[in-house]
Amino acid sequence: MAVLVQQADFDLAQELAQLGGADGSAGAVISFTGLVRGDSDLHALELEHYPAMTSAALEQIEQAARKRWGLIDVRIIHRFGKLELGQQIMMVAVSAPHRRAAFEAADYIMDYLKSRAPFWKKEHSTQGTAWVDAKPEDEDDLARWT
Amino acid sequence: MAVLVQQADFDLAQELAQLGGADGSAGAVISFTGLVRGDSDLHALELEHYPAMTSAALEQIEQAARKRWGLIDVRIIHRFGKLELGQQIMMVAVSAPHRRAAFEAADYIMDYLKSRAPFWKKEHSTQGTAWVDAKPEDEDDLARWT
Amino acid sequence: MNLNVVYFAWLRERIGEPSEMVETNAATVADLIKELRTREERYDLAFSDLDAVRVAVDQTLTDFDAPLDNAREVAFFPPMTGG
Amino acid sequence: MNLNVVYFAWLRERIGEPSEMVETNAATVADLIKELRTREERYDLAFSDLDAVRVAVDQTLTDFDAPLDNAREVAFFPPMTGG
Repeated sequence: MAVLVQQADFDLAQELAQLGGADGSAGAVISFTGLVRGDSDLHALELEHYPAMTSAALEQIEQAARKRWGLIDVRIIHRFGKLELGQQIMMVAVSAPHRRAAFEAADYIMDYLKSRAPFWKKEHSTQGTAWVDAKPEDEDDLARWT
Repeated sequence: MAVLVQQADFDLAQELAQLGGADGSAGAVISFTGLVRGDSDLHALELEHYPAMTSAALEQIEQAARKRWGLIDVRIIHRFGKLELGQQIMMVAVSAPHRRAAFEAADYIMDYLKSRAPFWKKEHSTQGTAWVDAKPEDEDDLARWT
Repeated sequence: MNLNVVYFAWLRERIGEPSEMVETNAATVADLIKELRTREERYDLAFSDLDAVRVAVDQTLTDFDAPLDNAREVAFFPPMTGG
Repeated sequence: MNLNVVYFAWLRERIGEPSEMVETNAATVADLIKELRTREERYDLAFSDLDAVRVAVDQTLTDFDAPLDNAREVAFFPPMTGG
């Protein structure tokens, strides 16, 4: 179990190697990685966050998922700062006894990170800068889990 | 795009490094790894497959997912032979512009691998050997996609 | 017609062969199964519960009604358990 | 009471400060917002559409009705866009 909030990049392979469950307790491991995607003129994404709150918010999401699906292990890394096109923004890795639990838990964690983790994204493009708006669907996504 | 059926182990990190989309076209990358899980007395899993059919079946599943979700890239590796507790059985990696497509595609591919890829698992335990039965839920899982 | 008939998992074990050439005039998979069951008890046993048997003709999953004209390989196996 | 009030994203930009100490007797978050809006136009503007504003009291997400007794830090920000 680990939740990391950092400016530095991370090595997904190293994180997966540290994920618990390789002893035969896990039947399923899922990793999700979010990358800076380049729509039209975008060349960078700037992530602002609320340092006093971020880790606690991520840990709360992680604990809720771990409890609900009986996960073996969870690792979450979320970066902040200015990230270039194609760079890694964040990752979630989960291990579980069974496939369905792993999928649902990873999906749940992503939905909550999206709308309940105190990060804000600003796009830097040839047109200037613009804050990314939350989508109405993001809240609908959360409703899937209640 | 790659579909591999092999006895040898694979390196997930290497596979992810080769997955297309790191140029800024992908916003989401998901990997799923299936491992030999040790229920009670199990110590190994033996996977038999239908060599003349396996690759084509996997490619068909891959093509269907790629088309349905507009995926950027897909890699599937499925092993056969005798695998010990904790060892990797298979992996699926997908890259997509958006998160939801990546999740659904990975989930879809796993559902189809489960029931439409010509593999059969035999458990080796202290009690002897036993073929793993398909579960009625596996067919229900497929019905989610039609 | 000469068919290569292949078996997997417990069907292979019950029949005792991974594959065999079968000379047959069966029009469909169901006809072929009927023919095989009359051969020997091990075949009759292997095909006693068809709910537990799946079939592929020339490496394509199909059902027992499938015709065999021009078929070269018929595979019998239990429901798949990949992934 | 002395509150540390912090702002993020476009709220921070509109108000022009990442944080400030505010001396207030506001009973709830809504009261605090009312007070801030009377200060200067940049505050009034920043809080003009409350549907677009979220609040955390002492690092816990809450709503505008939340009481401020014993609160030490109030954060205002737009809906989060993590992940």
